[in-house]
This record gives sequence, structure tokens and C-alpha cells, in this order.
Amino acid sequence: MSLLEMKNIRKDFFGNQVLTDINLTLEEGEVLGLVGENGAGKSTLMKILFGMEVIRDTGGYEGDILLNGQKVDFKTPFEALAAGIGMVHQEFSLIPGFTATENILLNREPKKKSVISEVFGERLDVLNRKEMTARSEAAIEKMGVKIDGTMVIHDMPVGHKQFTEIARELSKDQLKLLILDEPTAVLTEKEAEALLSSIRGMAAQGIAVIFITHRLQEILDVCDKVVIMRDSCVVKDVPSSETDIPEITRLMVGRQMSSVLKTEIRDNPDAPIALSIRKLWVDMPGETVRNVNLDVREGEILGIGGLAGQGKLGIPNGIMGLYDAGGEVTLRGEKIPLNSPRECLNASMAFVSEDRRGVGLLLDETLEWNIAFPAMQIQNKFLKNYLGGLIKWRDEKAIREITQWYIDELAIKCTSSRQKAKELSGGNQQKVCLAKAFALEPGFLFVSEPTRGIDVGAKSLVLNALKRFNRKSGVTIVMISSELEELRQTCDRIAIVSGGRVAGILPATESAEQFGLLMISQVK
Amino acid sequence: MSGKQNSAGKTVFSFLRNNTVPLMFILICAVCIPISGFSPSYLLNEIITRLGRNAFLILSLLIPIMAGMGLNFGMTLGAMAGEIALIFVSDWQIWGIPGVVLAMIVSIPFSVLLGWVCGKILNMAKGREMITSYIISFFINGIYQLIVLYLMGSVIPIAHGSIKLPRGYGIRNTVSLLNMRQCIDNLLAIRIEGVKIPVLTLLIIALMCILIVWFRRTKLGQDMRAVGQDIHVARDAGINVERTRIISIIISTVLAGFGMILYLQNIGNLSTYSAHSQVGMFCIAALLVGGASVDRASIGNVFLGAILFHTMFIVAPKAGAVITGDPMIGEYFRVFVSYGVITLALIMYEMKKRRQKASIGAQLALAQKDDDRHEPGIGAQPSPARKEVERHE
Amino acid sequence: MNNKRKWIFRGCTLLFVLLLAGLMFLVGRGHTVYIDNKTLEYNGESYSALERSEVWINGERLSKLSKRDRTMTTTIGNSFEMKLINTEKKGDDPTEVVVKLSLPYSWDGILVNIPGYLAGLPQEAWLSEFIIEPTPMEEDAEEPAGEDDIPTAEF
Amino acid sequence: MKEKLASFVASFGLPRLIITGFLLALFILAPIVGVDLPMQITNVINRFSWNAILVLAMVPMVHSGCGLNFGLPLGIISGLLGATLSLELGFTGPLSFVMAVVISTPFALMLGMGYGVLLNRIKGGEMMIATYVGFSSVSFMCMMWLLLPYHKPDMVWGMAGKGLRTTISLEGYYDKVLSNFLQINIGKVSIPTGALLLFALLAFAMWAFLHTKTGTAMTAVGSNPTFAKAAGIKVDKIRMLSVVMSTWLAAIGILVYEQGFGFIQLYMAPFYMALPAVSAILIGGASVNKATIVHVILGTFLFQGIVTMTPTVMNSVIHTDMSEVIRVIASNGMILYALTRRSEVSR
Repeated sequence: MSLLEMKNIRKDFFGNQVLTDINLTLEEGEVLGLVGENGAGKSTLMKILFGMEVIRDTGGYEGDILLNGQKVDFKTPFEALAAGIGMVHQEFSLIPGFTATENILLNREPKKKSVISEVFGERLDVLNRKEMTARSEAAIEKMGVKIDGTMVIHDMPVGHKQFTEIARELSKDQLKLLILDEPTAVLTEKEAEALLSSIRGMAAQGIAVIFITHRLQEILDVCDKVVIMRDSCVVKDVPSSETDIPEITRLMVGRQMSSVLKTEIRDNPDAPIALSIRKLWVDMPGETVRNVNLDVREGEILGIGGLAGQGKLGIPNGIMGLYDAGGEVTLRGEKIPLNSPRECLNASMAFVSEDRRGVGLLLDETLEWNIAFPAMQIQNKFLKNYLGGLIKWRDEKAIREITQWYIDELAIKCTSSRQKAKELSGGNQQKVCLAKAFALEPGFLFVSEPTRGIDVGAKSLVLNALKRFNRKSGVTIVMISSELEELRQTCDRIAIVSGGRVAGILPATESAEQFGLLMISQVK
Repeated sequence: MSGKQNSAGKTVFSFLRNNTVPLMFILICAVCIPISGFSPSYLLNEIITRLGRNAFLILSLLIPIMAGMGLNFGMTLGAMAGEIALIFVSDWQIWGIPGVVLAMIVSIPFSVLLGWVCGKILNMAKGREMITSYIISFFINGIYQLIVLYLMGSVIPIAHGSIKLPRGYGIRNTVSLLNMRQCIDNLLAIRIEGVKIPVLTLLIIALMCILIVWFRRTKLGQDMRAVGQDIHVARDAGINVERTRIISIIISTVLAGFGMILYLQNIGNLSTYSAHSQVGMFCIAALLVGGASVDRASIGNVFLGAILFHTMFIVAPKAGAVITGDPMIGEYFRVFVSYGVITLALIMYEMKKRRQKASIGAQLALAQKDDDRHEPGIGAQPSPARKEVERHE
Repeated sequence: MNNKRKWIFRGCTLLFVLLLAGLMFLVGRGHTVYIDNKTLEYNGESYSALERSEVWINGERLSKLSKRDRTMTTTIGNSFEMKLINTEKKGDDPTEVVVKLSLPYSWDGILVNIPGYLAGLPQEAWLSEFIIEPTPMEEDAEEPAGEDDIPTAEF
Repeated sequence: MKEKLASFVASFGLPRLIITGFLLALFILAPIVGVDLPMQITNVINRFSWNAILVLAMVPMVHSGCGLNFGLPLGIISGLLGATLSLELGFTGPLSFVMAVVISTPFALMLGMGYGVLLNRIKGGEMMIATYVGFSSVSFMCMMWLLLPYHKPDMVWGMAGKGLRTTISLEGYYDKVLSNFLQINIGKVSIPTGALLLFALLAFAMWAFLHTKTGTAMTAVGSNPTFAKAAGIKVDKIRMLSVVMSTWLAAIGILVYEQGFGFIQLYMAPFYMALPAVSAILIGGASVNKATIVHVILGTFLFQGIVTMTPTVMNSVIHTDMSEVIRVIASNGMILYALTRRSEVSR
């Protein structure tokens, strides 16, 4: 009997299929490597297994999960924990001011009773520090990597924090299955090696491990079998000894391209350089950019792709001044000062942010305001001047006209131009963001994740609108997206960012494997 | 060599920066004490009296800080509960130490109720606990007035005319506590060279300190520290965050009630409608003067703060009078200093949060420079501070 | 089972606190005792005041009462003890009497008549409640200053 | 129908409904218990005219996302400086009012700018720090009122010949200059036209400002600062502007208040002046991040209505003056209600 069996797991988020008929088995003491592009459905699958609230809040899932042959359905992570499933998430879940020991035993501390706790309840039991030390040391021992139990978390190097988290899971006696979500992403090479050997050690003790990573070599090194996911399906489930990195890469990203759009892709190596980026660093949390050099040609659509967290989003956000950045950026020969959104906009650059609700929209204001606002502020459009320009009065009529024009042009579904932005659906909100950028009549446009979180129909509308805008008015566009397929459909050239740097630039016609290799080339 | 000096300079600088407020106060006191011309024994006497009077109240602030709820301006609620208990006890004519003990017992249900309400409301206003608890203290003050001024004597039985307003209901502006005045302070009190030391009071305070130290070592104390440092992690670990926060406020309120009773037994009379109104502000100022901040406070801060703050309080009017010839200047000066110190502490706390955020950019720029040098190396590790800061935003 | 044990402990604590409160009610009740050296009329008979009576409490002399004098003291708890050194007539030798009283709980002010006590009369003759007329104090009944208060110096 | 009512209550807010209902009940009760209604109405209108500008001062900072301006006393201090200096320099009559406005303006601008710089450095903690900035500045000025070299005999303590008095009568200066300007009397009701006109003027200016380019930017900053930043707005500058505007309006507001009240109140008087203004605008329907001129007018009217009507009506009904207590509970309850709402910007 298998330790874990997942049968025909299906899940959709509001009609958007994210998992289709997933089947998976795992034996005691087996290490399973789970790979796939971002958005392939890995994390959703793990969330289902771990009973995360977000799954139930969005309508639950279909299919069965069997643990030791028994059907289980976890309502909360706590139930999953009780059943012996542990998970180490990508973000640390540690109390910064506590020692490793205190974190390992967080909310599971051994206690001593006293008279006072008899009266006021067991929360007034005194912690049994000695026992705590013993238990945490046992867990650290089990992990096989030496860390100092008395060290306070915020003084620790990142790797040790990661190990603390793992030790916490190991300190749970009932642990049978451990899920590690990109645990090596923050580790140095040495630490990663230590972790891999500790995974082998755990497996030897009979603990099954699900190991999610983008570093394929690690998978081959440590896993018994590899499960590759793509587009919400398992595309392959093989013993790791029977496969190699090129095959995995191909399976991860490989897809048949729609030939219809291929014809529209053009590559013009002689076009002058529109935007040149040198030695760019950006401090965007989770999307750090280090030392990026990149040239964008006049009139093209340049795609920037790469795995999540590798820094592709940091590039536009840094250049447009939303996050601290340094380096040199020149637009058509003129230097653009960094950390100043105003200067960028004045230089006729525009940006459609990936964070629609946080950055892209005034949710509580009307569509009119949303679309007209930047153009009004930057270019003094839609204003009536009184007293020789002393008073710049909002020209409501002009604002309504331009809004109406874009509503028709981009087919934005709304009750009127005065509807509040928060009342629109995701796809229509995205169109409003585009309209906002178009209204600036930019000479250079950054578009970040234009199709994130919108349905298929809206996706092609948005992408078409972008392409049309580029081809019609010749505006240079840099489009950032996690979906390689989408980039290959829309862009002329595609740059792949990995580890905060540009790993390479290829024409959009290049094969998927090539892109895939670039994506994982410098992953850390 | 220079590096060594540099690092020594840095430690001195960071020491200065972390202890600005206490150092400032030591300076103020050092200037004002000689000017005021008070004798050392007088000063010592006053300081010890005030320490005994206030330390318990200030101690009540520690637990919400531990639970990450900031300075509990709602401690006024506990003070009001204590006052209501004292009104009852003095109406029942229970005197002396039994009176104090009874008042403490009677104050508990009021404190728990008020603390629970306060905690509930603060849970609805996460992220702006301080301003909310501050407004709660005003709101409950209104309810307190309603009860004491209109309901006592008309709905709630009050027997003795001596504490009632002449109109037949409502409590007088001052209630005499002469019969329990300093009963605790005087028991076991000893005099050393003219300085009276209220041993029992100090013992009670010491006991309270031990209790707080013990509390930190309990499961509940550990949970509170966890909740205070990272509410999300604590919740993920299965700690009932809301309940823990409410309990911390309830404990603080109950302790503030006890503290207020001890405070008033020393004063010897109760200004029914104003005794509590400033108590929160002065206690918070004293704690901050001791070097505490919005997110960190220790028992040491309490005592250092109480001593420094009250030294300033005693000498400022006299010193002001000597310098400017107007005694009111000193009065206003110490009020200004109390508010100023809270303002300063709040500002420093917010700025520290921002500074932490800003430091990461600098680290990246530095890594970039390293990068250039070692090109084409794989490059710097992600900065270790990274993830913490993300979470703390 | 565990729960039951918890509630037993809690119940005991609550009981203890309530008992403590009750005890405080008993031992902490404060009284004002007035001691009179006045001629007492009782059942038509007259018990004349002493020439002089010294009142001692806890080894300290409270006061010296001449005829028609009255003194007062406060006491906590319901038992009251004092020592009287009496001189009945001018020139008599002083005699010492220790007076032990159990004070009625509900009376705030208690009046003790020495001649009546010394004559051995029944208790209601020499022990009576003393009620002070609540003197209308000139304290103004105006609104409390409340939040508009200037922070006071007294802290 | 029931649902409609429920959604109306939800959008209007239960506390607001109770307060409005309470005031309505007062107005209905007033004639029944024999209160002089015209006089009460005159009172309400007068107090409205004194306070409305102070409430209006809340608007810019709410718009720019700085929250409720608990630091109002800072602006009030600028107004007091203007008032006392105007008197000290020997201006009398209506001119003294104009000069008070003129003199207080630079103070308001300077203090407002300093305050703005501070608030920009502590984004997120504005309200608490604003409260304490207000308190510290008031207590600082307490010392200054004593120390500054004022000499005018009717302003300083008679005995010492220096140090300003706690209250200074404005008779002969600008006592009621606005209220009496174009005053209209209809029966027993008298309307302080001048004061109302000044408020109308400032309210109109505020409304107009919010319709200009900069005003639009201010609203956007308050609605979503990141959006504004991405659209090239200098967020800090706009916030600073809003703080300066608020401070200046508070300075003008206190001068108008004084002309109606007839006295300058110094020392601790400005201490709690922020709270009534804050609760007034909240009662009017504003929230921590949305406020309009309508909220100002409605809120001031409701708040002042309760403050003036409760004492008299309550006194006639139950022969007890509970107005103070009711005011404290209602106004602070309103602020609490606003603070505990989940911030109404949807993110």
C-alpha cells in the first residue's frame, strides 16, 4: 500500500482550470521531485494536499487523496499536520526574535504544571526549557545539518533559517511526509548540498519527501522519481534514473505553437536602439534584479520571460521608479534618471503594472479618473485653463469623451464611464490599465504581466490590443510575462531573466527547449 | 587600526541613538537639580515616595507591549475600575489594609469587563491600536461619568451622604480616602536618615516584578511574544491570536486597577472625575523616559523611567521658578516634557521601521559593486535581511 | 475528567477570593467611636458624670475628659478595647477600667457613655448610634472638569 | 424593503443614524417641553458658524490619505499667535481681524511645513503622532505665552505686567465682526451672515481646489498612493500641501471661532480642540479616508445641534444636565466607530 495516493485531482479557480486529472503515488521513504513552470499547478496541488484554506474558500477540489489507503480531506493545515504531513513554505514562517529552539517548538512547547496554571488554565504552565532544548536537538540531529539551537533567528544566515523550518517539521513525531517548496532557492551551494544529503537521510528513516525546485540537477541527484507538470496536467512521471535535464526541460516548457501568429513576428537587427539598460540593480522584494544589461530596439515588442522570483518584474518596476534602483538607463540617447517616475513619464515612457489593484488602479474612483489621470498630471491634457493658466480646472467633458473612446476601442464592459474601477472584472480592469497607458500616447511602453489572473477570452483581447498598438503606431513595447507561450505569440524577441540577470535573448521563433534552458541556467 | 576606531565610534553612536531619551533626561535632571536647590534627603524622600506610588501602574504597561499592541493608552480603563471599587469600599466603610484588599478584589470584575471590551475593539483596529486605545479611554471616561455622576446614588445604592453630591445622587468631586491613607506605605516602613522607605509597598512591587518575569516564562507569555513579533506566523502555528491579544489587555487593565488603588491609598483622596485622566499619559511618559520603545520594554525601563521622570517632575517647577521667576513655567515645562517625550518616542519608532526598509537598497548597491569586481562570478547571495523585512511590512 | 479538575480548582479559587472579600468586610469595617463623659438619664435615674476620665488606647493616651467632655477615635474591626483611668470625685484615687466592646456592624458612628457603662446598665442605655447630620458642604455641584483638566501637579 | 433599509443602515452607519435620530428627537421634543425653539435655532446656527471652518480643516488631510488631523492644535496655535500679535500691535475693530489672519498665515505655513515634513517621514503612524505633536506644541506654547514679551495691558496679567492671561476679551477688537456683518433677523432667529459667508467662501474654494489638477492629484494620493507615485505624482509634496492647507484652515478657523465666542482662549484651551472637529466630520458621514464638503456641513450641524440642544432640552425633560456626558460618549464613540471600520479602500 502506498503512503500517499492522489487520484484524479481536479481544481478550478472560478472556471479557470488549474489542475486536470492529477494522479500521483508516493511510497514510504521515497523522494519525489516535482517540477514545472510557474503556474503549472505545482503549488495548487500542494495546497490541496496540505488543506490550505484558500482551496476551500474557492470551492474545494475534486478527486480523492488517500493516505495509507485511507481517504482524507483536510479542512485546515492543522488537520494535515496531525495526519503527519509537514510543509516548508517558500516564505519563512519564523518568529524573528525567537531562538531556533523556540521556533522549532513554536506552539508545541513542553510545559510544567503549577498551582497557578491549575486555576487559570494550561496556558499558564511554565515552559520546560530543558525538555525544549532536548527535543529541538533531537530534531536537528534527525535533519543531519548542524545548527545552533540557541541562536536568535534574525541573527542567522538565510540557510540556517531554512534548516530551522525543516527541523520544526522533523520535530513532529507523527511526520510521515514532508513537502519542501523550493527549499534550496535561498541556500548557498554548500548549504544546498547539506540539505540534499539530509533529505536522503530523512528518506532512509522512512519519511517520504516531495521536493519542489527549479534546479533540475538537484532533482536528479536526490529524487527517486520525477513528476513533471505543465498546463495543469502531469505530463510525465518517471524514475529519475531514466531521464535527463534536456528531457525534463523540454517537457516543462514544450508546447505546440499556434502557427497563426508566427507570421507576424519580425526581427529587425538593424533597427536603432531605443532603450539601453546598463548595470541595473533593483531592490524589489522577491524580484531582485542584479546587474542587468539589455538593449531594446526601436519599434519592436521585446518579451522578458523567466521563472517567478528571478527578477523579470524588477526590471520595469525599477526603471519606472517604483522600487529603489541603480545603474544607467538611456532612452534614445538621453539618460533617464532612476527613482523618479515623473522623469520617466516625461520622457514619454509608460508602464502598465503587474499589480493592477495595488499600483494600476484607483479602485474607489471612476473609470474616467483612472484613464485620464496620468495624462492629466503629466501632459496637462483634459484641463481648462483660467486666469492665464493659474487655475487648471478639470475638464470633465474631455475626460468623459476620451474614456468613452477607450471603452469602445478596447471593448471595456462597464455600465458607464462613471462606474468605479473596483466593480469591473479582472480582464476589464486590465483594459482600463492599458487605456490609461495609451492615453499618455507613449513612445515607449512597459507592460508587465498583462494577462495575469484574467480569463482566456480576455487574454487574447488584451494581447491583440497590445500588438495592434505596436504595429499601428510603431510604439516600442517591452512585455514581461511568466507565460512563455504568450510571449512567443506576441513578441519579436524574448529575453530570459534568471537569477536577477539576463541569461540570454532569443528570437521568438526559437524552440521552447532553448528558452527553458535559459530559464533555469542561473536559478538560485 | 582605524577600522577598530570606526567600529568603536559606531558602538558609541548606536548606544547614543538607542538611549537618546534617558540620556536627555539625565542631562535635564543634572542641570535642574543644582538649580532647584533641594536637599538630597528631600529629593530622595520624594523620589522613593513617588516610585512606590507609581511603579505598579507603570508595570501594568509591560504586557501589552510584549504582545505587540504598543503603549496601552487604555490603561486608564483599569484606573477607572479601581476608582469605582474605591468608591464602593469607602461607602461600605471598609478601612485600612482590608479596605485596600477589598477594593482590589472588587475592581477585578470591572477591570476584566473593560479590558475585554477594549481588547475586542483593538482587535478590530489592528495596526492602529494606539490611537484607538487612546480614544477608547475617552469613550469609557464618558461612560464612567455617566455611571458615577448619574447612576450612583440613584440606581446603584450609595448609603453615605458624605460622598454623594448634595442633590442626592452622583459622587462628589473628591472622595476622602483618609481612612486608608498610606496604610500600606506605613506598615513596616523604616526611616533611614530622614528618608522614609515604604517597605511593604516596595515588596508588593518586587512581587509584581517577579510575577512578570515568571509570566514571561509561561506558555501564555511565550505566545504573547510570538504574537507581538509576527502575528501571521503565530497564527499559522495555531496560536489563537485574537484571544491572546485580548488576554494581554485584560491583564494590563486588571494590573492598572490594582496600581491605581495603590496610588490612591498613597495620595489619600480620590478626585473622582480627574484622577484617571492623566494617569495613562504620565505612566507612558515615565516608561519611555526609562528607555522603552513602542515595541520593547523591560522592568529596568520601568524603574529607571520612574526615577528619572519623577526627579524631573520634582525639580522642574522650582528650577523653572529660579530661572525665570515664574513658578508656572516649570509646571508647564514638565507637562511639555511629558508630551514631548511620548511624541519623540513615537516618531523614533516609526522612523526605525522605515530605516530598516531603506537599508536593503544600500546592501544591494554594495553587492553590485562586489559583483563588478568579481565579474563574471555568480554573484552575491540574496541579502539575509530580505525576507524578514518583507514580512514586516 | 481534566476539565472537571480544572473547574474544581477554579471554583476553589473563586470561593477563596469571595471568602477573602467577606473576611475583609468583617475585619475592615471602620467605625468612629465617640466617648462621652456626660450625665446619663436612664429610666428616670441619673448617673452623673465623672470628675475626670483619661482614655487610653493601645497604650497611648487619647485624651483627658472632664465633665461634659467628649472625645472620638476611629477603629477598624468590630472589637474595640480601651483603658479608662477614672477619677470619680475630686480628690478620689484614680481607678483603672478596661473596656471591651463589640461594635454593631451597621453603625458608622458609635457613642459610648462612660457613666452609664460604669454603672453596669444594659447596653442599650450607654451604647447608641451617632449620626452626623450631613452638613451641606459648600462644594459646588457643578460638572466635573473631566477632559478639559490641566494636567495636575499632583502625581 | 427590509433589505433596502438594512443596506441603507449599513451604508449610513448605525451610530450616525442614532445621532441623527437623537437630534431629530431633540428638535421635536423642544417645543413640547417648552424650550424656546427660535433661540435654540439661533444658537445652533451661531455655533455652526464658529466651528465649521475648523471642521473644514479636516478635509485636505483626509483627501491626501494622512488620516484625521488630530494635530489640529498646531494650526490653532498659529491662529492664536496671529490674534495676540494683531492685538499687541495695536490694531482694533474689524482691521484687527484682518491683521490677525494676515499675521497668522506665515506662522501656519511654517508650522504646517514642519509638520508636513514630519508626517512624510512617519507614513502609517500619522494619527497617533499627530495627536501628540498637537499636545506637545500646546504645552510648549503654554510656556511661550508666559515668556514672550507681550505688553498690552488688557492682554497681560495685571499684577505682573507680563505673561498673557488665560482668556482675553475681544471687545473693542474683533468681537462678532463677522457675525454682525450683514446680520439678518427673522423674528427671533438671527443669522450671522458674515461668518457663514466666510465659511461658504472657504468651502467653495476647497471644492474648487479639489476640481483642479493639483486637487485631483491630492485625491488620487489619498485613494492609492502607489498609483499616484506610478503616475509621476510627488506624493510627499502633495501630502505636504494638504498638511499646510489643513494647518492654515485651522488657524483661520480658530480666529472665526474667537470672533463668535468673543474671547481668545490661551494655554490649555486648544488642547482638545481637535476631537470635536474630528468627530463632527465623522458624524457628517466622512471616514478615515473620504471626506467631502457635504460631510463638513452636515457634520458640523449635527454635532453643534447636539451640543446646544441637549443641555436645554434634557434639563427640561429630566431636570438633569447630562449633556456633557452625552457629548463625550457620542463624539468619542463616533471616532471609535470610524477607527474600527476596515479601511474602506478596497485593495
